[in-house]
Amino acid sequence: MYNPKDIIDIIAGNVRKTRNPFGIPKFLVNRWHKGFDMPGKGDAMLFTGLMYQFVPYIEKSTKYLAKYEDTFLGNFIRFAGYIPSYLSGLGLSVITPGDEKKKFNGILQNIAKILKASKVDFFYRPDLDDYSGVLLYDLGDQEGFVKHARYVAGKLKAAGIKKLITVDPHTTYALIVLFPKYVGESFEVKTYFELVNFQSKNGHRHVTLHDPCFYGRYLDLSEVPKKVLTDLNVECVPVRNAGQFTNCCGGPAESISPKLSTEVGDRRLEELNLTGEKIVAMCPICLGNLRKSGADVEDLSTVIAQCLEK
Amino acid sequence: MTSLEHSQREGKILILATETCAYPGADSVGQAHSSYPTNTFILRVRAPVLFPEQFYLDCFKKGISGIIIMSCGEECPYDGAYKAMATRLDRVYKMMRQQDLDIRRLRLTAICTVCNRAFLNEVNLMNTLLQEIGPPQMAQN
Amino acid sequence: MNSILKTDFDVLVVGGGIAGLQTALDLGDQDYKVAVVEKDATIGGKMIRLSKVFPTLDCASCITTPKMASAAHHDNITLFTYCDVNSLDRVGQTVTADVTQRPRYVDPNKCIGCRQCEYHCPVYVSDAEQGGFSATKAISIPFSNAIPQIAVMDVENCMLCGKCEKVCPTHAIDYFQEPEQFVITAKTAVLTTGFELTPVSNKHQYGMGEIPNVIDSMQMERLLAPHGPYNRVLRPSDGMEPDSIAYVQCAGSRDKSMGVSYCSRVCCMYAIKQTMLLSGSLPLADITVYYMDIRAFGKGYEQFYQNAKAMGIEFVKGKVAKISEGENGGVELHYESQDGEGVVTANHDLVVLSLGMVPGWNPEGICPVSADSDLFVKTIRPKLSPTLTDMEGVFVAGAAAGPKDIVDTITESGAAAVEAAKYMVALERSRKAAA
Amino acid sequence: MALLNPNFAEEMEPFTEDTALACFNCGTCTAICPLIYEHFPRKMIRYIQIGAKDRILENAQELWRCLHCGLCTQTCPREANPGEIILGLKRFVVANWRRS
Amino acid sequence: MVDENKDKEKTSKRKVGVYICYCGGNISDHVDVEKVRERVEKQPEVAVVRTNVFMCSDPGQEMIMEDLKNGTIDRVVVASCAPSLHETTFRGAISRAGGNPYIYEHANIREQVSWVHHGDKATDKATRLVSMAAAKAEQLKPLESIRVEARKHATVIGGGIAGLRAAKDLADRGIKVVLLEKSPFLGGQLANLDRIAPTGDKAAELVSDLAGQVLNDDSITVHTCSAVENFEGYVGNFKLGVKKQPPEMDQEKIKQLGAKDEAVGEFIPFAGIYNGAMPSVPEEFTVETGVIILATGFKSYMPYKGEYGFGEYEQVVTLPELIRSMAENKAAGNLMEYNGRKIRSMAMIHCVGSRQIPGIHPENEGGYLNEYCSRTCCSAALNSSNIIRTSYPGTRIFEFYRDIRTYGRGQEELYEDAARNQVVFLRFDDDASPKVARNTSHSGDFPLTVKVKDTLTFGEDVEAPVDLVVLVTGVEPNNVSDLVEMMKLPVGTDRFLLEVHPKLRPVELPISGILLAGTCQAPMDVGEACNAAGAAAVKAAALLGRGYVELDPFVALVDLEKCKGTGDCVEACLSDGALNIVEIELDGQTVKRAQVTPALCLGCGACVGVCPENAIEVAGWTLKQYEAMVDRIVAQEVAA
Amino acid sequence: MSQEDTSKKEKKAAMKKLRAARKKWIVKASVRVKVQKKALKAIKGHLEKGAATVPKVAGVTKMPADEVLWYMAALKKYGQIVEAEKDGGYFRYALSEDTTQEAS
Repeated sequence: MYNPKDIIDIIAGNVRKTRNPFGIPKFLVNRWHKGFDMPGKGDAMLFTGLMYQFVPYIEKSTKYLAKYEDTFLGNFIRFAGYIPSYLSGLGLSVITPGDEKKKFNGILQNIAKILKASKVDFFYRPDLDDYSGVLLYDLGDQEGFVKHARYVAGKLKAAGIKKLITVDPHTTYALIVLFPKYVGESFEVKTYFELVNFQSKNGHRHVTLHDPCFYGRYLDLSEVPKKVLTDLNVECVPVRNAGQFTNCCGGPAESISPKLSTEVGDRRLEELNLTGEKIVAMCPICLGNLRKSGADVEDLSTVIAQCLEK
Repeated sequence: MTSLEHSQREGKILILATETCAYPGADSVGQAHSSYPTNTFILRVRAPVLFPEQFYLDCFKKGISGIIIMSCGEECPYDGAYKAMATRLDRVYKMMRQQDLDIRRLRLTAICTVCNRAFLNEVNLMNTLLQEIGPPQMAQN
Repeated sequence: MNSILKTDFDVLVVGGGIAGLQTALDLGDQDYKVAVVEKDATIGGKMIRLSKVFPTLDCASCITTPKMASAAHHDNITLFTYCDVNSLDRVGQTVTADVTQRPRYVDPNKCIGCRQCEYHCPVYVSDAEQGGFSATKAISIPFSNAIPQIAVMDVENCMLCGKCEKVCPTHAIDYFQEPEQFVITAKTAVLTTGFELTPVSNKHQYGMGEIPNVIDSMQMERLLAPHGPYNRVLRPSDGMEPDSIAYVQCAGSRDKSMGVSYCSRVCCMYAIKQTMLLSGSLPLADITVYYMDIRAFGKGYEQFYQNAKAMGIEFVKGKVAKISEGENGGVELHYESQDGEGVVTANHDLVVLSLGMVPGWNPEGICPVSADSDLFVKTIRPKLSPTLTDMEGVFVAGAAAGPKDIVDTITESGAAAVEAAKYMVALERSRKAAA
Repeated sequence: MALLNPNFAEEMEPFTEDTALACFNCGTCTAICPLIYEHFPRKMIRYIQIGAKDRILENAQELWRCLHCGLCTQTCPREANPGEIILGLKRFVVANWRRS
Repeated sequence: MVDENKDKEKTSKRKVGVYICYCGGNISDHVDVEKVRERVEKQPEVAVVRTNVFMCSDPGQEMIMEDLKNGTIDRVVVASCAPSLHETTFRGAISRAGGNPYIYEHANIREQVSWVHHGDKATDKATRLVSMAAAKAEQLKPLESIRVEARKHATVIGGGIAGLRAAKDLADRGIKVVLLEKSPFLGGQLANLDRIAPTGDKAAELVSDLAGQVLNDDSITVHTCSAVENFEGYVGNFKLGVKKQPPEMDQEKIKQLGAKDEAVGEFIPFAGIYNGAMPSVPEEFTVETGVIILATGFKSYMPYKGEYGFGEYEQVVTLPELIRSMAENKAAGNLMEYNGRKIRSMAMIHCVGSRQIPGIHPENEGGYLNEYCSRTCCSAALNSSNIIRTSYPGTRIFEFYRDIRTYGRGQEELYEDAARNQVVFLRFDDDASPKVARNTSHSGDFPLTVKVKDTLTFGEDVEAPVDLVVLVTGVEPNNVSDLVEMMKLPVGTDRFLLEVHPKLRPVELPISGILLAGTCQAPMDVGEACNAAGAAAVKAAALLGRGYVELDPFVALVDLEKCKGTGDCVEACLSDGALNIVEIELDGQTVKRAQVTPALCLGCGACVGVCPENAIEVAGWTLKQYEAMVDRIVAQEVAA
Repeated sequence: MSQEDTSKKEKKAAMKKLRAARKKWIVKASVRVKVQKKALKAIKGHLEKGAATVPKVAGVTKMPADEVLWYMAALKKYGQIVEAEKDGGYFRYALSEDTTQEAS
């Protein structure tokens, strides 16, 4: 386990300096919309919160962290000069493989396709699509979180944005619960799958749906994706601990203790594997962490988009 | 019946148990499922003061090997009955001696409604005694 | 609804469990005419279904049967079993209840309780009276000491094969029986509607009743009863005699995540009682009770608890958080051992959920009496007159007014009976004064 | 020997809703926690109750094991919200670090 | 020998029916019931032997009734569980069949056979017991129960809340009541409380309400400063000698409490409702009554010197003392004050004087341990804590407990409120009670510390520096040894009065006509005490309602032909007035004979053992019957 | 036609109506009885070869052990089998003497 203080200091510092926990400039991370026909105006704004975009970087960095956790080298992490080279900044962006980035970009592109197919009047403005700051909240850096969230919300308000469409549970939670509570700013927030508005018989498959904690427990949204999939002729096989009672993928611990995070992930995977069907996640953290435990996981958007194409 | 023969060798024990104390006490032993020998025969009595001296001697004559009077002791609901009982027993003992009966065959004791251990102890004591001294040999009269 | 029959009584008692019977007896003994309306096919309530009672370890059947019998034979008491109360209201000085007699498909006046129908019926049905561990037939007498001893047909499981009709020596079978409506009027009513167990499905983490060998406390009562489904304690998954048995306390009480925040008052004691009975029938078995607080508050209860400890029953402080299926029919309990060990997974052959009590009756839409926030009938003077409800001349006793053990139920029933009697004396007085 | 310091609850007030005292120490949160780690999180909650601030700071690292998955909060029989308490403790500790 | 044959002939017409119960396996698992049946069928006096899975069930009873009705039998033996459970059941069945209920004998083959013996020997013994019962049954005679006129009048002893409730219930039910209270006040221990848990009712209001109703009721006569000195009689016709005398307490002190003439009928805090009229000289009177309800209440446990520092440190007090202090000093503020000292933090130690364990807790001078739970103290302590925490936010509270027993409706909420009010709970094991000591290590700021091995903190030792230690004391029954002696009341090992059956007959005593209400029987809260009082009242109403009471017919009977009027029996008789020598006319001659007053006869048989003529016996329990049973014990042929 | 015949006929018609009304339940119960008969036959068939424990019977009949136990409890209740000696942690069950004539 790493000393959380060091990690928090790094992440908080990154957010403060770059508005991004990993210190990578936004233009380098948020590239999925390039060359993708995206309206710039509309009723609701697609707000990715950059979570999907970060996953390849998180995976890479935690790989390094995992290597040194609980070794004597781990103690050296606090020597700031040593870390940033791969934990943050441009260094990290350089060593992260390109095809991974492409995969996650694909997810976002699918979401945009799904919204379009559902005839949702939405738009995207990369300049307003910021990281929500939720990691700072989770880590206990309340001050840092509030400061950052104020900045993000301020920008959106200034641009006159009222409705947001989210793509991941963490950002959704931050916008629905944390922003009003700690920043005093409220938006009308919907996840993309709540807006799916088409049916198809193309599914023809069974999947194991892994509910993320935030959707299952905190936001009580688990029934929505299930219904969407059912409408697409995709059957969700029952998982013992699902919905309100879902089990964590272990992801949130990865920056502090990759080992712990894998342990928890392995246990969840074991439970999910009991069904024998392909696992589908709807959170970039879950996606990454279950994969780390060796699962072949698909994103919900991929499954939905597949039904579109056929 | 072999079991019958066996129990005869053991000698039969008559237990006079008071309705309010010792008899429920014996029931309580039952509720606890604690085993004791089968040569015990419990008669429910309101108060043992009812029995005249001759009753005891007749019992021994008929073939009862030992008698335990399980009374309420000081908690007897009939004030004075216990004392009257005790004086009567003195006379019985005298008569027993006259007939060459081991007076240990007759015991007076107090057993309460939850005296499980005391109950078992009394039964075991009498059995040990009877195994030692055998059935009563009454002077025929 | 056309009510064909009207009957008039002094008192209407709703519920024929031990509270209702005691209330009825206490009023009947004062020469009041009492009607007892019971929803089951037999009176006796939960108590007759128990194995033994704490802390005396009296056989429940042995001490309940006489009460049932004396109520059934009492000159002043009329029993209406297998009946639903559709409405209960007061108009002026009269309490009126609209009642439905559910069809037994057996003529109660002809049936002699010989059980020939049951023996010959070809349909085996899971026997709820035996915790579902054994079978009864689609027509049967509820259980051996049921009162009245009249057969009841489970029409949803009947194939109408006609066997019962053929063998019935008194021609009591009537396939065409219909529900019958009637009206009971009385001067006052006592609600003794009792309790049900907290639904086990309320707790996801305990497997919602789907883990084999996790049973509820009432099922254990049946396993322990001498006339239970196996006549001994076996685990239901495969009939093995369990070597290790665990009790999960507060599995349905003091747990807001289940929607029950109150203490159900009896579970500690019945669990201790069951462990004592178990250690009698399975002397070699390890028995563990997982608890938060042992609530042995009644007369003789603490001594009973200390006896259990002295007998070697293990008491572990800690609420079981999660139950999962173990290997070979075993059950895994997950809890925090508070003595420094941390999170522990314990394996047992058989696990008993000490379920709590929820109300057995919801007055809503039937009777204008109020329920409290705990959903039990509300009492308006809990200190000086604990059996008073917010409806004039309607009283409550026993578990209908909150979880209660048998002795507290008995005393409360007496108190309700005296309140009802007082009410009728006053009513009489005011009638005389008016006349 | 730990000395009871009931005033600590107030020190915690700025950082979290005051629910730690509502906990009746049943251990459900600990046993349900996917971390399966010793007495976590009840240990931390208990330390708040008795005001063992030093213990909290000594063991502060453990707080960041919490996945914030919410299972403990959802299962808590007393609705003491253990998840939020841990988050509050994180905030308290971070503030404490920053101050020192 | 000749006599024996004659006897047999005479009795052979008797038809004994024997009914043996399987008890659903309880008996039949160890006793071969069918074998017993076969053997007993051979007994000469036995007409029929039947078996059933549950003899007590309706079909079982029906079987007996059927045989009686069609004349197959005229005596009944049921072999089943202990007679305490079902004797009355079967007597009832016989009555319903039109028979006399006393032609019945019970054979106890469960508690005294199948549960304690096994194998063939169990079957043999069961056979013998059944045979003995049949032999006795053969000699049974129909008996008529004794009907005694009952005075429609009840006496309640104790003017606490249970006594008041019982008195009012009886009066409302149309029964005249005398209420006797030792002290000058009504309200009992409830008067020593303030707001009571969990409803928050004011004790003063509850007492005033009920006592007001009682004092205003013409059917109730209240005698304060009065105690029973003499007791005689029997159900329906008790006679109580009552002594009214100046209170033990100094009259001046009582006046200081506010008990002045103008305050009659008013509530005086920590005393009760003053009923006025304290006698200056003792006066005696007699109460003739039909039923007696004991509501003698409880007293608070008084810690011994040194128990948690009690009596050693002035800062160690009991919960009743705290409650009183809080009630008398209601000044709001940040900190509560006790005896003028500001309390920054205080400890409550639960289970003081309750749940004592042999070997861990010392016995009191009387050699007693209070092994029971006092039931009410957890809620009382939490209630006080909540009041303190909400009224004096600066006063911190630590509760040291073993188990929190907030069992009742609204009580768990008290516990939760206490937690949310930031009361800190520490839990100790039975054998590791907290230690109260003078605080030395913390610069003397707090006078005391309480140390405990806290199981909630993983068994760590923790220490609470405090200004005040409150001992949550339990309850003990009031000393009623005089009444116990006088009325021969049964007392349990816990020293509370002992009811007939702790489950089904909680307010009744074995002595007919004497009932229990409230905390003289066991610890209970106000609502429970009122329920018990109501239950006692209803039993009294049922007893007195008809104007007569039926008693068991097991009383002495004199054979006037044999009796010589020696008077030995009168001398031996234990009940004054039950036996007398009277002159009667017999065959035209005036002779002295013994005469029995049935309502006073105890049925003990003391007279039987001394009669030189065998002229007296106890109905239903005759010497002859016992002799017949002994004969069966020794008979050769029985178990074959 | 005699009166008896008329009433018989009426009854028959009424039963027919009743059967139609309760068809759903009757069909379900009939299916159930079929399954039960098969299961009971299999269990009793195995017990004819000698007393056996629940897992043993379950293994041979390829039925779930809890179901076998349920049937055993039912058979025991109605006097067709009796408990025999213990085998490890399990009790054996044997056909009772009068089962052969009762079994149909």
